Amino acid sequence: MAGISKSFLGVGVLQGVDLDLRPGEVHALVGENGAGKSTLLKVLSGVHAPDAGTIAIDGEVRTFANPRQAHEAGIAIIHQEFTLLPERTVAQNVFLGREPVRRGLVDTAAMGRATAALLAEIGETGFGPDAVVSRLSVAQQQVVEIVKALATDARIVAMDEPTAALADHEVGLLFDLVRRLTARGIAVLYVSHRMPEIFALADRVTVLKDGARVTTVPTAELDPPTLVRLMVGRPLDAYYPPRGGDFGDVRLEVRGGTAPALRGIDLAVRAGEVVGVAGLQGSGRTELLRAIFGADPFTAGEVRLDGEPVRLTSPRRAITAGVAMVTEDRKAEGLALARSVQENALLVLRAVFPRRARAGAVRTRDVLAAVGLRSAGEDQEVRFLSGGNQQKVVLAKWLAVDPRVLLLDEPTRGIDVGAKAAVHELVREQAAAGMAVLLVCSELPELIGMSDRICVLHEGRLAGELPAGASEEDVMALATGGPVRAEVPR
Amino acid sequence: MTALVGRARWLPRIAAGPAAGTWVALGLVVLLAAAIVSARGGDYLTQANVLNMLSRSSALGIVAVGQTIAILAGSLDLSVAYLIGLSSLIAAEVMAGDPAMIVPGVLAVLAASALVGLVNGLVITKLHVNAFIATLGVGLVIKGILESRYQGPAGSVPVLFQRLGYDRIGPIPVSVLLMLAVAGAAALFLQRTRLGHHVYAVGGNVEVARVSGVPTSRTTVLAHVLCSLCAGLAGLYLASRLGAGAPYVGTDGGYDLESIAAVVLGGTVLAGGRGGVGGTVAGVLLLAVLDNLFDQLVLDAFFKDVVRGAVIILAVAVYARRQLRARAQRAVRVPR
Amino acid sequence: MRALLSRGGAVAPVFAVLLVLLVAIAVVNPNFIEPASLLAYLKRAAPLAILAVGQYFVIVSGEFDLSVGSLVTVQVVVAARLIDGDESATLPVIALLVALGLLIGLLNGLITTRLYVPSFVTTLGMLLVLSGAVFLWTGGAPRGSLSAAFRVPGRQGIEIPGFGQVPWSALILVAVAAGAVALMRSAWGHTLVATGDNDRATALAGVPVARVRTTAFVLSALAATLAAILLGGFAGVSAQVGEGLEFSAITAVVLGGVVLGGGRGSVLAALAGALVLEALFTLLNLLGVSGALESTVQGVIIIAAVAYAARRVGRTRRPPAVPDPSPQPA
Amino acid sequence: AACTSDVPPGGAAAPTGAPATSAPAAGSEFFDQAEHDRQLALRDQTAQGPADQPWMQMLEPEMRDTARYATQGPHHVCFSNASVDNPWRQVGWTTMQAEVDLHRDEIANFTALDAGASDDKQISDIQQLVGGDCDALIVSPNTTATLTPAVEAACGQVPVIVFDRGVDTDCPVTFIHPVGGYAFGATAAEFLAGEVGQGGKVLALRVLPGVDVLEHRWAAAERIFAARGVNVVGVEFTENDTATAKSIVSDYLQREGQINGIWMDDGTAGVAALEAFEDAGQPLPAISGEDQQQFLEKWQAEGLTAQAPTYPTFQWRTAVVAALQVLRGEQVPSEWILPQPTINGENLSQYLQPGLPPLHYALCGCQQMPDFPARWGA
Ligand SMILES: Nc1ncnc2c1ncn2[C@@H]1O[C@H](COP(=O)(O)OP(=O)(O)OP(=O)(O)O)[C@@H](O)[C@H]1O
Ligand SMILES: Nc1ncnc2c1ncn2[C@@H]1O[C@H](COP(=O)(O)OP(=O)(O)OP(=O)(O)O)[C@@H](O)[C@H]1O
Ligand SMILES: O[C@@H]1[C@H](O)[C@H](O)CO[C@H]1O
Ligand SMILES: [Mg+2]
Ligand SMILES: [Mg+2]
Repeated sequence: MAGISKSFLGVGVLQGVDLDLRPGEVHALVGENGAGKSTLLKVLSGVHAPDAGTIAIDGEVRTFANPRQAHEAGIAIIHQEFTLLPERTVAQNVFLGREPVRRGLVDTAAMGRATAALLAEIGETGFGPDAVVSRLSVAQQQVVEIVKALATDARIVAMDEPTAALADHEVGLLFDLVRRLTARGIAVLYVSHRMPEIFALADRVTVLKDGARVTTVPTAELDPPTLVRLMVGRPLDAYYPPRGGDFGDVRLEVRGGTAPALRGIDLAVRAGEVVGVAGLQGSGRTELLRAIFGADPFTAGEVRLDGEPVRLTSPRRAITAGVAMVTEDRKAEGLALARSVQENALLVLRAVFPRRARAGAVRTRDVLAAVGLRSAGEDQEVRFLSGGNQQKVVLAKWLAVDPRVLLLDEPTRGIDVGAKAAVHELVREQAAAGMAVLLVCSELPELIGMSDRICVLHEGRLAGELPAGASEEDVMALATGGPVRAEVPR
Repeated sequence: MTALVGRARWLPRIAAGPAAGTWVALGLVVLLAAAIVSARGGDYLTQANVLNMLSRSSALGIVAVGQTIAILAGSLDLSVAYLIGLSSLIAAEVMAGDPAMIVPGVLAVLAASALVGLVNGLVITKLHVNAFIATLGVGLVIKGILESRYQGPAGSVPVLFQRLGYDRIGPIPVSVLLMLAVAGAAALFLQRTRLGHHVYAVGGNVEVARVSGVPTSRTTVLAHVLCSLCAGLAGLYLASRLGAGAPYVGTDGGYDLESIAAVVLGGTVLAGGRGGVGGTVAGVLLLAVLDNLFDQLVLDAFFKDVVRGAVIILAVAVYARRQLRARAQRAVRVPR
Repeated sequence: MRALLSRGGAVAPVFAVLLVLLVAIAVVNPNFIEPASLLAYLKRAAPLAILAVGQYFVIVSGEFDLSVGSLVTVQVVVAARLIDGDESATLPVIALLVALGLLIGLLNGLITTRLYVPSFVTTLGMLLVLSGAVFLWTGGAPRGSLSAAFRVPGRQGIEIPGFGQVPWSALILVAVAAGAVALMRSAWGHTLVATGDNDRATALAGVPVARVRTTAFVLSALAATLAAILLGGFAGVSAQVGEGLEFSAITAVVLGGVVLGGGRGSVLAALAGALVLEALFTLLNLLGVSGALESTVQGVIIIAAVAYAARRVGRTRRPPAVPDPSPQPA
Repeated sequence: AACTSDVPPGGAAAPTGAPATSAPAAGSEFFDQAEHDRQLALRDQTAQGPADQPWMQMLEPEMRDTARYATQGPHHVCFSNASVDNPWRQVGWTTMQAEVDLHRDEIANFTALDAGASDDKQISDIQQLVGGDCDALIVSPNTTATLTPAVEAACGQVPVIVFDRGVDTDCPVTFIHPVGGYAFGATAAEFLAGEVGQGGKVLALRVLPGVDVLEHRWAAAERIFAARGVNVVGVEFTENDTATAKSIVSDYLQREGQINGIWMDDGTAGVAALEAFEDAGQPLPAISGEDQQQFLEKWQAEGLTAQAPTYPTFQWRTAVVAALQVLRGEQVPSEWILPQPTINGENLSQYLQPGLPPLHYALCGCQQMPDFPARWGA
């Protein structure tokens, strides 16, 4: 790709980006939220037509009028946003747009066989080609997404934050797969905000900043601090903000919390405390947060706020009682995409505390500034923001209400390193001001770094608790139902 | 043996599909109707009555199959009723009583209806007009043409062509076979052709379909062309039935909203991407059985509307409930 | 005013279309720009405009209301039968109509939000039920007659010295417009639009989306009740008063640039859409476009106007023809 | 499998050559000079039969023998109705049911199917009824041309009685109808031409195009207005919507300044049209309406210059009477032409009976029936 430029409604997003992919290499593409990574991938895959610049494959200049032509040229992409049809089967999704035809009819048998083979190759045994996608978990859907990209005989595979929704062991499988692809001479363009992944996988790294290429360097010549500096433009503290010390009384308490996927959860969070919730994919972390928040209320058990028993049977009640929740799926559950940044940020206030909306507007602005929102202004529709920036709007929306209890489900999913640090600061600040925070985060180092204590879930039960500074091994041991090595009395 | 196993694997899926509910409902209503009618001393499941019900469903059935395709593609077609009237007139005027003109007449109708479908599809995809408004607008355009050109029935179809509307093969009316053939072809198209798969994809999520390499605009246009062709066929059938073309035959039959109602009764989701022709046929039959029951009971015409409205709402509420339950079960699935 | 009409700097295209049509009418018939003519035009447009405002609430929340036309008929027919020429019955019957409107709106809303029936189906069913029920009750044709008092708002006006007669309809329309704008600027209005955009996210933000949507249906039914009072007042009892009004109202709203599927568009633009439709009818009439071809011209213009409005809105997302409030237990 | 055909003998709609309605020669399609002249002449004929029972009267009858249809009672009488989608049909339908109730000794069963204005459904309805055990079939066709084949098919199996809109075949035992649309339209037009004079402005309000009985009304009126030099300022369709009618009239008043006469092919929107004059502060015009209650009341209250030709709903009684006569083997006219009285200033009070619903039709011939007026909605 040479000299790629792209602008939306007169706003430049990509400015003359050059990028070359070599057969068999993993090429990482990094940059802050809104730097233009996804846009570049979309240009490569024919979703957007570039305003200027050319794409050449094996020296031959190609133009793609639509995604189909890019497919045919051997380019496959795993998009940042899901591209699956929930009501269709895995096989139908995997072959969407490229259904094999025999004697004029779709060869469903061949489709099933090929899908099964691909699933086997990636090591997925949880579901088969005939499973309906809507019945799969988010992680399983991500696997389908990957298989869908692989089903083409692609020579270039672009992956836009493919691990954002994957659990560790699945990340491992994905890595194996990437390596197998490159061994076959396929070039992989890999977008991620996770530093360890980049250093584990990539041969070279291209850094984008404000739509322009900063540099392309072999990974071997880089170390994490340098890469961060290239992306953010300044060095970043590699450490998590200091933990709180003096916690107040118990703010949030769950006793015997039971829900369809949860069994007798007992849990307490004090004012000022950040409690991490660890567990494998599907262990019930999201379920727990949603239950406390009243989105899918507990069917049995008790929730207390500041010692008072409360019945949080709907999000509205929970919010009124001072509970806020950042949901894990920002598109489906976090944002009104056609509404402006401001509308979204003020939504909770307007819905539940209309009198505080005016004051809240000021606070929202502070939060958005702190996390470094990049937008064309408060009036910009949220759907035009980059994924990471959308996540920031969701955070602002909830912090604007000044909750007593803050439930965070994957709050830093998809946001860049700089913004992550800002979010960590914010969370700490809120805690210090007396908020009780319950944090779910699939990135263990982050979870451990941020938590004052870690509760580990296993198959819907509380497997144990770990103190601050527990090791990843300790957490994993509990999470996988292994022997308890260090249980801390509560 | 393997065939058996293979078939057995399909059974639960069919039973769980949205169409199953409609067929079950249909069965129940037929039993209920038979019980009511025989309690009043009548005879319900006579061959004549069953055939009457079936042949009454033909026109609506054909239109509704086309409507199913449009709705599955995430669209809908409010212009079918006017197109049916237009088609009946084109058929009757081109044929003008001459058996030699049957083929040209049929071709003219198919060409005209394909054109209408093309216009619907292009207005939606190229002018970005919502399907509701686009097809309402195209319907108005046809309405104006009908009203300015015709003041009543016109043209005439030859006796040979009327056999489409009146003949029976064995006991089964040709029109019923025509409807079943159209439904079968549509089902094959939707389930076993690439274009059919693309119809589901576009209806499920246009953006996803697009980035997956589906030619979305072409698919939407095609869905509309097929829908209009079905309306054209219904117009042909009605012309053969009436012996002439009639401008109001489509609107008087209420084929626009009624076909949508049948599709929805058949469990196809209005927003697109989920459902199928099998349910629609059951939906059409359900409406016909109800109609027939009302007639047998000599119910007030206004009371029929009340019951129809209530049945439609109720049926869809039941589907929604089933879907909800399915989702709840999904969430309850405790990890092993 | 500009701020009222515009969003993001650009005046919604529907106002430009309206202006062009009004100018065209004035060119064909210079009398049109006299206050009396303009007021007469407003008077005629008022019922549809009010229906469009009601329909706007429903559409922007992501739903449809196909039952308003038959509800208008029901209200007029019920009023005639109950009043039966008795002046003293006027107010009690109007109160009853309001209650009936409330009930129908509530039913539409509850069936849609609690039983998860897509509103297209709910209100299509309601349309059948209403039109069947009212004639079942009256035995097929309207009975009774409206009182003179009942007909005042739709038929008469208030004398303003030095200006002439201002129709009540026009005043009521202005009041409805002001009320709707105020409502849309309130917190409720913001949550209504957010609900149409993403009901799951909105529910998780603490918005009782089922209640918000139900309220929208109730407002639509109340608008239909008001429209019925004006239409019945204007022309008396008829079994046809409401015929096709649901499609006109939806068309008006879409002409105003409001997106079917919810989440976008302003209430004033929806109202302007109704004024455009009425101006279009007036112009076609003035030009003497023959009764028959009128539909054709109407169809073409509606498509053109909506296409023009769609040009401005984002092209990437084609909303489904029918929004799907897919079962989402919040 | 054996292939059977239910195609009516000779085929549908166009048994031989093109039916009268098939070739749309613009404008004149619905005009039949001979029929027109016949109807205009019939207006002056005196009907045979009891003067106090106009539904039993007949004009220029050619009696036909029905002995071969005579059967032992009590009978099963069937009725295929086009629809009850307007007040005229509603009043007629009520009257018909009341007539049936008068003959409960002879009619054991009365089965009626409503086609909801759909030709296709009515064809099936007729097939279904004929397939049952009806002794006689009454048909009120939805559309003349398109119902012809079904009626023809039925004729072969049961005696068929057709009324109101008619069919393009002679096979029914009798076809019952008032004098007709030409007479209706002509009477109204002659009255208006006389009132407004040469050059007077008349606005014609029609319901909708394409219904032959309505087309005939306008076809006759158009000729008279042309011959008498009346200035027809507009011909508009109201679809019987009073609001549309009122708006149209208001527009014309604004455009024309004044209008001297209103001609209507159906009086339903008459009062709304008059209100447009009132609201515009204009004197009420000469108007031709119909025998609808609200119009007659307005006429009496305002002392209108008006006339109401009628298309009597009492023909719905006649259909039942005829069916029974046929089943008894009594003679009936092959074409039963009913009188078609005109209401004018002199006889208005004789037809207007207070207390009935606004959309009631005065010429229901039902005043002496049991449960009158309650059964008709009073
Ligand atoms: N369709 C669009 N219309 C307008 N602006 C857009 C559109 N798509 C992207 N943008 C803008 O382009 C910029 C780059 O977005 P892009 O999604 O490429 O960022 P990114 O680098 O992938 O960020 P992230 O790490 O958050 O995913 C952002 O400022 C975004 O607001
Ligand atoms: N949206 C959903 N659709 C279907 N099932 C779900 C959904 N969300 C949760 N579940 C089910 O509920 C159980 C608990 O899942 P939950 O999402 O709470 O786990 P988690 O630990 O948060 O995992 P994840 O990292 O995937 O969010 C699982 O069995 C899962 O299958
Ligand atoms: O059938 C009837 C009559 O023909 C009458 O002219 C009134 O309206 C129609 O419905
Ligand atoms: Mg991105
Ligand atoms: Mg989770």
